[in-house]
Amino acid sequence: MEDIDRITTKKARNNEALLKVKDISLSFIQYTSGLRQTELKVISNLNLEAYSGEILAVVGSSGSGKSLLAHAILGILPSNARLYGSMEYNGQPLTQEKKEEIRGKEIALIPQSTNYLDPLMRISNQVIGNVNEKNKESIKKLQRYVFQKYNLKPEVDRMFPHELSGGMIRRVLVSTAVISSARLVIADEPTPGLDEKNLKETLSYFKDMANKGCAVILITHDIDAALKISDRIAIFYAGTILEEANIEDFANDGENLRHPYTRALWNALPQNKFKAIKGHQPMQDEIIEGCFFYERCSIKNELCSKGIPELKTINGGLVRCNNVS
Amino acid sequence: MSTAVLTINKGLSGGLNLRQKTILLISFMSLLLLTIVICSLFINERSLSTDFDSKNLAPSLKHPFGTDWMGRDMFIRTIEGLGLSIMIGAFASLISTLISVILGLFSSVGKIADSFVSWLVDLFLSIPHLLLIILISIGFGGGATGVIIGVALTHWPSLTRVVRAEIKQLKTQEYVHISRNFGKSRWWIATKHILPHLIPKFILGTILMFPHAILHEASITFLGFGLSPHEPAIGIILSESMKYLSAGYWWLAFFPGLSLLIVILAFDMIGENLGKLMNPKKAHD
Amino acid sequence: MKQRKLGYFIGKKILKLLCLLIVVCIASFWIVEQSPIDPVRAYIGEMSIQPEQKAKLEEYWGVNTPSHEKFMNWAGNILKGDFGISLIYRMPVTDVMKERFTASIILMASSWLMSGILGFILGIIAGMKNGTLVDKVIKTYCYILIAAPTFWLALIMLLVFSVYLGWFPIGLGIPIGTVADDVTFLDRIHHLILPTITLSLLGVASIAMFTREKLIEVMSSDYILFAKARGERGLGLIMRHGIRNVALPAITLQFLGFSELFGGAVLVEQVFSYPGIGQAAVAAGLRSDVPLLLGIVIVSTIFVFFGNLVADIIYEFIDPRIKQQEMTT
Amino acid sequence: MYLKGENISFGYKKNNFILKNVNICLGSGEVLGLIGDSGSGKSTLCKILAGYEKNYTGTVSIDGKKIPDGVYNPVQLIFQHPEKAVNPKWKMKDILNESYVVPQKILDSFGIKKNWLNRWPNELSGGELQRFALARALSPKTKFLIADEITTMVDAITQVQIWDSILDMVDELNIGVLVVSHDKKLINKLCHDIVYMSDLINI
Repeated sequence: MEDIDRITTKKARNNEALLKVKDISLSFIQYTSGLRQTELKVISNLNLEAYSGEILAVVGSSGSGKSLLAHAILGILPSNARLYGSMEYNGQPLTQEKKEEIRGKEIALIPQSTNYLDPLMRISNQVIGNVNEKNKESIKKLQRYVFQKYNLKPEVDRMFPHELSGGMIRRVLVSTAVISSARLVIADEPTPGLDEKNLKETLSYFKDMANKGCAVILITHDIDAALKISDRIAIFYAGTILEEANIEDFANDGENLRHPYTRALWNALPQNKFKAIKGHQPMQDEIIEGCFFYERCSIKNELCSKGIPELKTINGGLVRCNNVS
Repeated sequence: MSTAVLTINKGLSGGLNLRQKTILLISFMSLLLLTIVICSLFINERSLSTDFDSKNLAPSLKHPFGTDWMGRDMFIRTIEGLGLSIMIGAFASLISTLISVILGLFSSVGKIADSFVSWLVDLFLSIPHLLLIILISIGFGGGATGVIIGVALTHWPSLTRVVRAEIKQLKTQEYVHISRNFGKSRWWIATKHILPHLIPKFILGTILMFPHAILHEASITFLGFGLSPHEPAIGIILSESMKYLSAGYWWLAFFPGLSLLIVILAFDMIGENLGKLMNPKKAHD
Repeated sequence: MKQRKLGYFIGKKILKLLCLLIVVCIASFWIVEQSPIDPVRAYIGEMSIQPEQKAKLEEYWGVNTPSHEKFMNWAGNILKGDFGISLIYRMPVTDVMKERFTASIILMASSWLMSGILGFILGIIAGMKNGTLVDKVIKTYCYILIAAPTFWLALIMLLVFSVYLGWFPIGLGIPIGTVADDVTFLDRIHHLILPTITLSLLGVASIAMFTREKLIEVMSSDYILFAKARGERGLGLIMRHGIRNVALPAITLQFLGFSELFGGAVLVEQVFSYPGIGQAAVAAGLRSDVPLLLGIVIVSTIFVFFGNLVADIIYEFIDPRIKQQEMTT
Repeated sequence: MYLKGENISFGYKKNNFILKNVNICLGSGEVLGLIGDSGSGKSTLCKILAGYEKNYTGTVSIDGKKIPDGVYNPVQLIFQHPEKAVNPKWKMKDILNESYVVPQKILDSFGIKKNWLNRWPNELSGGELQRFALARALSPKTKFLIADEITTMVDAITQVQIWDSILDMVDELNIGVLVVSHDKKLINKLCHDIVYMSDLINI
């Protein structure tokens, strides 16, 4: 596996997690045709921990509800969403009120596309955000400085979002997080549509943030990109996280991976065996009693069809499986 | 693995859910309109007879809407007027829908046809609507026919515009291109791929056209065009009432107008709620 | 660069207007020509008249000339700025229209402005408080107003404020019995208030509903989500991102409403006996004053076109997003 | 059989070409990889080869013959976003059988389950819809398949499943496949030959 400066980033983790997501579930009340009301479960029993100075990648297929995890942490879910479970930030319970108080200051989101910029507002005004007149000058200077660093020319300040190229948009979005000086950065699919050069560059921004002591959550469907820069990878499957593995566990054939799904995913990559297992991810409206991977699992037993497996810590990583030790 | 959709049933404690409320509202409103039309058909000459002993009476139990200067019961006159308005509205909406179906489909034939339709829509929208109806009804010799034709011939442009835009958008869809690549004919694509998207638009468009047509018919009649003073149209009742305003006979204007408002509101409600049933994404508030 | 583009754009639009006017002239002339209206009958009215006078009049109105010749004469005169003589007012159509249109413009402009501002504010409030009691009240008000027949609302206003309360005169743009020159400015205002309010009330509904829906749509957009994620909230969020994105479409809609505005003015003027262009149009229609009716059709077409033109300019030149679409197509 | 694109040029504006004098050739039974970054014009080239885009210069031909309009096109294109390639008002079974009655063998090969057939498109995931899009395009009349980033939006396991099925079917039907992607590793695994978009463009 090609490796970039992994050694420099590996730090001893003696501190507490900055963000703890404990057993959250998320569902939507929605109307289908003819106004039948249904509840759709998108996330269930999901656990997650993010540490300062580390990049945690959440990897899962597109459209599986990963973005909603980010929105749940920030407290910006739509009104028809129901969120269960609890979160902790810096040792304190992270309630909706707390989220509203600290988002933009302590927690920053890096969204995925141009749609997340106000189409009628000039770039610098958006990046600076809603600040009072007193601080405006200094933040303006900071913004210019960050833009300079990301190679965004002064004329970009006065442009509208649609006048920027995809790569420039990406840099603008990243710079919003840098300016906010947040301690927790959540990047939602920051890589699709980027060519190799831009991809490397974008990934290096996240590396920088982590090196400065931020906790970075990188939500992506690109396991390749995740492997390049993250410290840990959480595998998102059917609305939950089946395993949180350290990057080293992916070495060789992935023998050290804990969950059979993670191993199957690893084996399916084109650079590895390019071998698939049978079956499909369960659909969102399917009700599953046991382990979400039960149908496709090769090491299942009777217990697995009854109730969701307990979360276990094995070999420095987390896993939801009855049959590993 | 069991496949199921969780249907939330709030049960008795939560009252009716939105779907039930919507359907109930639509049924109630439709029933109301239907009753008015049927009643208006059964009102005969006798019940509208003049009775000079009881002229200009304020509303009472016997005459809920009062009586006019000829002693006619305003409630019965109003019902009959409303029935007439709804029927004219129905006729005008159907004609206008028909025109927009034809023009919409015609616009999909080719570029020249499309620019012709778009030009025609622009032309009809360039003259103030009320003035256009006046002009057309004069062209057809005025009278009831003139007004009905005027109203029927002028309500298609907005629906045509919607349909044309929808067809245009549908034609750029990947699944339509794919169908073409499968060697399917234009006709096949039009009926199987495009039409299913258009039908709800037409149904909704027709219902939402009703209130406009009715209001325009009433307005034109009020201004003195069209229906003769003997017809019990709402517009005529109201324009007559103007003469008696300073005399303080407020009920002559108030109740008939309010009834017309309720009818219009009923159509708007039906249209809106039907829209919700067809497009549930908008049903969240 | 931008100015040249704007000039080019307006030039193109004026050309379009000319084409439109030609078609409108031909079409409306043809429609009127179709109808069994007798201009001589209309001119004479109830008067008795000598046969030779009648023949003279018939010649003047061209009863026996073929249609196309009549049209060429009429159109030729219009090009010279002569719209003919109004049958009912017995003076040049241009003079009638000038006087009437001025009166109407004052009425329409003031109510257009009032309804625009009030509607926008109500729409923003309803959208902000989406789902609350305030929203429901505003929504109900709008639904009822959209369904209310214009002339009925005018009648009710007249009943309440003029007949019962006696605050405003019952009819006429100027007090009865005074010569136009004697009318004071205050008198005019006095007669303008009630029609203006009535017309504004009606205009409020559509703009308020539109603003409300648009604001709700904007507030559920991704960029609002991101602004929230960055700590913006409450009124500040709506001021910074909401109103910015709602204002342009709302203004555009208000300009696109000139046709409705004109229709409303016709009805309101009729009820309040306000001597504007709408009332003249009704009189011309009822009494078959063809030259005046055709003149008003042409003028109102230009009026509606102007509204659309402003809307187009906003859309093409002020909204910065449009340039992007040009680039990608 | 050979699908040939010769001297293909395309641009939205004059003198601003997205493609200029591109030549490409794909033979029956061949699996050819085309690598290019987003915005490099590869999607446009795909659309031209499959007859979706008509405003280009140059020729597209099969064994020297132009591809006729209005009949089944032997060149079928599969898109990146399958949810746009299905009519949302149709049930899955109607979508599946639009061009021909898909035999059970193909359904099995793509792992299309029976109970999916009675669903609406919005009730299936992208990976599942993509299987339908592929199954319905593999009629006996199809000679060439153009796959434009078709597995970019699915997870790695589904990606392998889909490609395994395609390669099986292609072998059996002797179809030529153009695999278009930005993912070099994937193309290396799948293709006999590889061309780079940057080498084709010639601007």
